[in-house]
Amino acid sequence: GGGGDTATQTSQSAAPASSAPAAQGDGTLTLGTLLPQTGSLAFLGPPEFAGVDLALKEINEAGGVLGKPVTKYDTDSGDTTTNIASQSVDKLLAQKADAIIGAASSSVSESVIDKITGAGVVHFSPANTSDKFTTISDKGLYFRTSPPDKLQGRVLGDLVVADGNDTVGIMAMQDSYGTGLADQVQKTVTDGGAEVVERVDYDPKAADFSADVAKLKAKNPKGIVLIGFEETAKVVQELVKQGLPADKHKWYMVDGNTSNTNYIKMPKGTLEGVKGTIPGAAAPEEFQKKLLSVNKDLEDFSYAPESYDAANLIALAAEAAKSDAGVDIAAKLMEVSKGGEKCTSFKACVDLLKAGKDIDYEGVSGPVEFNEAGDPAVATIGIYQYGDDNKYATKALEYRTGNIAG
Amino acid sequence: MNAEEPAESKAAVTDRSAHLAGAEDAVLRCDELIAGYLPGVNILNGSDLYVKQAELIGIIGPNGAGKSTLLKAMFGLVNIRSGKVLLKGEDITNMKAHSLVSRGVGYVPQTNNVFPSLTIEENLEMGAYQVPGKFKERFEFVAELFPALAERRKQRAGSLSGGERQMVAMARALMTEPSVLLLDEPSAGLSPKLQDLVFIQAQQINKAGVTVIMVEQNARRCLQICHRGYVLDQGRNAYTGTGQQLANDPKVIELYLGTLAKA
Amino acid sequence: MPDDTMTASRKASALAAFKDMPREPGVPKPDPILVVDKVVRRFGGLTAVDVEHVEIQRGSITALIGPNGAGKTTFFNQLTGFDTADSGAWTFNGRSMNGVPAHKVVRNGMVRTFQLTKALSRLTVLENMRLGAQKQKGESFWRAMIPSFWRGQEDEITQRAEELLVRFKLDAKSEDFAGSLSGGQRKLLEMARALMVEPELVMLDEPMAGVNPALTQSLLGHVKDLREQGMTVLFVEHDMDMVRDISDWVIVMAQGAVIAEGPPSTIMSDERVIDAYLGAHHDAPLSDTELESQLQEAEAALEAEIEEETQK
Amino acid sequence: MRRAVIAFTAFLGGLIFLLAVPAHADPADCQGLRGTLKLQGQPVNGAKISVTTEGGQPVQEVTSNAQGTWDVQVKDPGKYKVTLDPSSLPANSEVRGGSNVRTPTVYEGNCSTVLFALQPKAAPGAAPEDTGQSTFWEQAAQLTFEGVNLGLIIALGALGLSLIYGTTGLTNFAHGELITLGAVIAYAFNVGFGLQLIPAAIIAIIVSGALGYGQDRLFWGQLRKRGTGTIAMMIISIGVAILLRNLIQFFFGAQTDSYTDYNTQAGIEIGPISAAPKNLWAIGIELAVLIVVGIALMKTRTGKAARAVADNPALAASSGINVDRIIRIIWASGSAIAALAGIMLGLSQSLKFTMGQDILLLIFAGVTLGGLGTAFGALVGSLVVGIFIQVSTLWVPPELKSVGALAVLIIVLLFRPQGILGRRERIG
Amino acid sequence: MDWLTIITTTVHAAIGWESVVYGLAAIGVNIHFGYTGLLNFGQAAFMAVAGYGLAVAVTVMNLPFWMGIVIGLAAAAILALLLGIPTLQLRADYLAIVTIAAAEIVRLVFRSVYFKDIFGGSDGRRGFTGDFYAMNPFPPGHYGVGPFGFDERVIWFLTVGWTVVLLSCLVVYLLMKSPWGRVLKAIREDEDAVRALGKNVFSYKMQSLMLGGIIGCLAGFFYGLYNGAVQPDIFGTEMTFFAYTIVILGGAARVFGPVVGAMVFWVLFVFVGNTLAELVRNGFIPFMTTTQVGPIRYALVGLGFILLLVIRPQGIFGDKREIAINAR
Ligand SMILES: Nc1ncnc2c1ncn2[C@@H]1O[C@H](COP(=O)(O)OP(=O)(O)OP(=O)(O)O)[C@@H](O)[C@H]1O
Ligand SMILES: Nc1ncnc2c1ncn2[C@@H]1O[C@H](COP(=O)(O)OP(=O)(O)OP(=O)(O)O)[C@@H](O)[C@H]1O
Ligand SMILES: [Mg+2]
Ligand SMILES: [Mg+2]
Repeated sequence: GGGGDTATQTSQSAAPASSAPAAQGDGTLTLGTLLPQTGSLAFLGPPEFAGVDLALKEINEAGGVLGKPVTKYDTDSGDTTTNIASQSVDKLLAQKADAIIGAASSSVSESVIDKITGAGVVHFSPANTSDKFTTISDKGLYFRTSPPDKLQGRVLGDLVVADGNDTVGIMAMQDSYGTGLADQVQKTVTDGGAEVVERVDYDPKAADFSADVAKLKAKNPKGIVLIGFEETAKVVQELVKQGLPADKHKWYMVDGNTSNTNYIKMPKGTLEGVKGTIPGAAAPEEFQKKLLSVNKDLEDFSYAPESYDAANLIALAAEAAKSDAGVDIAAKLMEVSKGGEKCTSFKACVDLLKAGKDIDYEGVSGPVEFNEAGDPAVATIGIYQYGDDNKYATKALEYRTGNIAG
Repeated sequence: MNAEEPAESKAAVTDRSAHLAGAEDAVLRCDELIAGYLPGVNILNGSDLYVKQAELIGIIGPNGAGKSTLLKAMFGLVNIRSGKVLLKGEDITNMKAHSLVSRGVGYVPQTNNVFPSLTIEENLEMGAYQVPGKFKERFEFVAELFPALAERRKQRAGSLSGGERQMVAMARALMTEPSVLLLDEPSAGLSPKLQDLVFIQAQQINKAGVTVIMVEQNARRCLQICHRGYVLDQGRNAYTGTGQQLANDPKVIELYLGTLAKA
Repeated sequence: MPDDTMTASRKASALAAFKDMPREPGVPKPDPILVVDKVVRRFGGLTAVDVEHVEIQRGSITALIGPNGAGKTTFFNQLTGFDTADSGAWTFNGRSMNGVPAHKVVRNGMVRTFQLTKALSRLTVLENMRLGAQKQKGESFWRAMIPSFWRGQEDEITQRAEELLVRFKLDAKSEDFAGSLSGGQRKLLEMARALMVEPELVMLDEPMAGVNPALTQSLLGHVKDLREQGMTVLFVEHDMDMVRDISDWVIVMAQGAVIAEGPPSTIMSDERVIDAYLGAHHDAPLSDTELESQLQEAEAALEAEIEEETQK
Repeated sequence: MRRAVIAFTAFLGGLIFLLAVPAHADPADCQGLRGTLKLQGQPVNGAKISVTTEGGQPVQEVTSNAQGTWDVQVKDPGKYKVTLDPSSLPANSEVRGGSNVRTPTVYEGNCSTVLFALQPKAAPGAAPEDTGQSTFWEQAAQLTFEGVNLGLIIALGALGLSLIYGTTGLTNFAHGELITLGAVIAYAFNVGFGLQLIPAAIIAIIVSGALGYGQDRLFWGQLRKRGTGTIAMMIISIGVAILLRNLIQFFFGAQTDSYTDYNTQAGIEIGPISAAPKNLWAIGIELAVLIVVGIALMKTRTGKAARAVADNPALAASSGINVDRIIRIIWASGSAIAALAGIMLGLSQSLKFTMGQDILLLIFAGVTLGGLGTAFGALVGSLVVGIFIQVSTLWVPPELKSVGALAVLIIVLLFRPQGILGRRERIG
Repeated sequence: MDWLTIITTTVHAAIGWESVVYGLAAIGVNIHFGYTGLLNFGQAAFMAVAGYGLAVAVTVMNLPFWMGIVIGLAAAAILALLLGIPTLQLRADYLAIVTIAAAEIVRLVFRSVYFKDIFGGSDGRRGFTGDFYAMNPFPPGHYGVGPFGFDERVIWFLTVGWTVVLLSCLVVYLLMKSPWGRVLKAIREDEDAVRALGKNVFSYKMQSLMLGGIIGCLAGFFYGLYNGAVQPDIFGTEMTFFAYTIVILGGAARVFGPVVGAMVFWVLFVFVGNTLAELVRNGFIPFMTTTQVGPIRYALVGLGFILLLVIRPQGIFGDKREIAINAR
């Protein structure tokens, strides 16, 4: 966010400092999490919390930030139907958080961004994908590691075209994530020469999806792009029921619903051959094992890498700035994310920093290179394929890296 | 008369000793009932009442005296705060209404005395809820009494006229053949012809051995047929005596009966 | 007691008006306030109301009697806009009232009470009464916010309400919630509230059912007063003593239709009315001696039976 | 610099997963356009393709190879124009959709795929190729079936709600959670204890009934005894809903899940409709339950007593009805029916802790539309709601499908304020 | 345990924006339901059209802030008319469902992709509060005592907010003790009786719906102004439910009931949530994980409401007698 003025911090640090809690730069890096424990996105909470927890564990094992262990307060972001996020931010600000990791929902983030950035605190979302945040006024304090819609949409769209689907149906969850991604896929697919014969934006809270799928069925597309979260399981049920199974039509999924847990109860082979795209260059496997050591009940891993990277980046920026004040962290975030010696873990990076080197943190979720707006500028998208056990192979078919802006 | 003559020949302002003496072998007796609806407000302020086997008792009094409350209290529909209700020696204070029904007590409320969304027939069926086997026989009986009801058996009670509802209410109570019957203004809203029927019916039921307690604003008629009467005022028994004594007591006439019916 | 000479004069004029009138259903009145023509209301197969023609004389007390289910209440409902008649027409003060919504009917001066009372439970008795007053300045949204606009009128209304409550023996209850009233008290409130409207024609649906006889008697005096003040009263009642006492004219309904009209004395000896409505005991007022004998008869019969039973 | 980063990361990826990329060239080497031409599965060789910039500057002309593929590398990212020469295609073939021009965008360091779908030329006058698309009436039939399917589930929920509302006057906002609870209990037996779904469902229904009984015995009944008003109870039910929903989330988790049995059944075609066998079974069971309960309410003594209690509890007690007992029976059966609704919903859709909450509004709509407190009204109203939701998607976007149903609710009540099967009360 | 944070956040919630917004929404509901007996479960829709009216006017139509307020008010008034004409003749419980339905329609339309260009889809609209905060007379700084206090932005918001809340209470107070209010209360009890006394019941109900709707609409403005954004999903049924809970907690048909109810509501909410979070964080509840705090907090809050209402069914200011009269 913040347009072009991220780099010039002097003007910003003056304004919010007056109203911000006095305790900026108290020597301890305090992280707040604002992630869903309740509400319709609550299933995204556990992996996100685990990502942050894992990062923190590693950071503190490596000696913490500025010589002190990092403190963390967890709060609930709820969903947009409740005002709980605002409450949570109040609490975090009262507890002198220097940076807040969250929220999962773009809409929730939007509703608290003024409050957070107004207090001179870094607002760092691991999961916001709405393009609004690129231009939002944020005093240069908003950042995100989340999967860039644009690139993923492009990669997915190209994949659909490359597979020779000349008629394509898109089912997208009706929110900024779903429609944003769907728009990009639709554009790429159309440009590539295929026809989007039906695009259904569905309400994820609907009692059932049969009518939505019936709309697709009516057009009988060759390729079906499913964009959404875990409610995709219901859509899959309907697709199979209404005679659009994956062995007759090609299905494509996105990071929100490419899951290894969501579909395993389905009959063998239901998802065989289905392709899904997930941002990030690394195989999820290793990282997932580490996550399970933090939370053994974890079933879903969405946005865990992004959350992990967010926490690491904040810690590194604080270390680089030699300050735990939000504005100082923000000023250094771009710097540690790119241009310099590459490193992939907090420990390695912090050692380089201590050695006086310029670093470039390479995350689990991707290379994470922030642009002026605090958005990742470059990303890698992996393309995965399901086997007949309804799980996707941890080896990607292919990785594509590209500029998000295009 | 079957009932014992009270000691005095004039209607007497109540006196506990008379009550205690009379209540010895009563079927149903209430002792110093205190009851009310709202916290801290007592409507009954220690009323006594007894009724003997096969007696017909009338309760009259001004509006708001607590007559209906007394019946409801006996029937377990208003919480009794102190005092006792005994049925054939058994303590039934605050006992649930449905248990009283199974002990042979019947009750016709003053207001809201039908099930509006049930048909007339279903209303009567509910009257015979605890003795479903007898429904047919009893239905024929009440159908004879109130032919208007039998004709309309499929009509929902909610659409009935005021008087028709009253008939349903009365008929409902007659479905069970109770041994003690509490009637709260059974004649209100009925045509004169049917009022007669109600009073005659009450007497006949009573003659058949049923103990009847009847609250009436048609006070003169009530006192004419009852063995004994109570005049209730402000939650207390103001006067008791035989029906005739009360009907002729000038004080009672002035305060409660009025002279209109005689004019 | 109200002014006797006045009473005499109004009552006399009412009686004079009725004196030579033919005793037949639908007879025209010299000065009708309400004229009803061919009102029909059916519920499914049942014709609840089928009134050919009826007129109500201004300034009189008219009783409407008839067996249960005759259609009296339904008839009231049609006239006051609470139900829509299948067909028919009626005029009040010469103005047609078909399809006029209930509240406008009242504003025209015709008010009714409900047989099954409608107390406004969580308003006090006094507030119930105040509500009845018409043309209150404080009932308009904007003026309501400035108390000085309506304070004076409110005081007047309150005074009038309190006077009525005393008459209806509800003064002790005036600050209690109407929902806590007994059945009879609700009837009284219902009627008193209707009188707060100060209508030209008041239609009372069984106002005295369940009201203590002594109080009924005193209230009848009040009703007669109303007539003296020029109000027209139309009431439904099953209490023949009351009908006989105060009504100038009686209309009899049965099965939805008006079957007879006439002064009370004549009506009560009408064969058909006795047959359909009054029953044997009411062919004439019971005298004291008759009462005695009836009572004794009943008692004798009773004793005999009881003896029989005890002997068994 | 950015380019270098991309190259590097891609290189890393490529290093590790060298073997995983069979089809395409290393993406790092690719910046341009490519495609594969196929006609009925066979590659088309020798088709001419010319690429120009957006402005019309020619870039390159290529011909497809034996695999049907072609590939054009460009220097600058940006929009390009790709034209396929139709005359170079095999005879009797054409580009689908007619246009032989594409305008794709090339992004830095990436190749974009361009598709020309080919098809045999249709003989003039011949019937158009069957694309497997369905007609309006086929869609309408399918949607009506889905409407019945959904409507009956709503009806089960509505019946339970209506029973409890009818007898106690309680507008139970926690009814959605009773539905979820039933589904989740069945899940616990099915997934947790490994029971087959049918016995698990039966146990869940019984357990739910018992819980409903207990709920009234220990909670609602006590409130009634204290004379708590229906409005206060309604608000309390909102509290109960919040409590239950979050407890369910605590134990069940926030994810979407499904039963192990009958999961993702393939549909069978019945005329224009495709339906999973489980749907047909569900419809049968639901109809049976609805009709049996409806008739029981109309005809049995307990059913009539329940309606009597609904009308006037004090009078019901005076008639010898044990009001508390009737209410508990109703709570037990209402909860059991809610559980059945939940299981059916979980079976046809999936389980989630918000499933009941999400369908509650439709249930309310169904109950209201039919006429409050009537069992058959709940059935009729719910069917109308269900069918309307689904069929309305023929005209309105699916995201707004509930809008149609809710609008119908409002419109129907405009003309029948007492609901479809409701009855008006008399005045006076 | 960080008691200081728990206490400051709790106090802030009690006097903060939550109480302003929910208090206003509840005042509206109190007029509808508490005084008139209209079970309007569509209060969220009034807030939504107001918030969106302002937001769309400013961001899409580029109108000045005050025009946005006017448009928001007009939208609420029109909604009241549209909602009222078909529904006000319905029985109370039917009205409840129909108004929920109407509110859901409004929300779904605001949310839809179809109208995204106007209403912004599920993300809603933001960026319309500039003029409001530009009017802020408070110089930048911290206002408050010790740990309790707000920055200039919030204190400006709260000054305006509480002024409006108190003005609304004053209006309600004046109206409800007037004969006008008496008619409303009478309608709540039995509309036929009121009709029989010559009052135009429909007109009064409509006035009540309008008044309550407009006060609810103020709540919508304040929600948007504080958060700087309006989103469709915040205006869901939950919002209305909470407003009702607040009314009942405070005591229906009491002037200050909704305000105090809102404060109690948020105190309970924040206190329970933050205490629980702190307990878990400090390891006092070892079996619970961070992610489980959220649901348990809600569960406890639900339990809290239940207990409050079980213990005091008439609410904080309510009259026990009224409840007794009302009982079935
Ligand atoms: N539900 C109630 N709540 C509160 N008070 C009540 C209630 N019902 C009756 N009361 C009060 O109790 C008193 C006695 O009422 P009750 O109904 O017993 O009178 P009653 O003697 O039957 O009069 P009536 O002849 O008019 O029927 C009245 O003053 C009334 O105000
Ligand atoms: N809504 C309705 N549906 C069906 N029948 C009705 C309806 N309303 C009234 N009736 C029938 O119409 C007839 C007339 O009823 P109405 O209430 O007018 O009688 P009434 O003369 O007032 O009797 P009462 O003296 O008992 O009050 C009755 O038989 C009643 O059952
Ligand atoms: Mg009584
Ligand atoms: Mg009548």
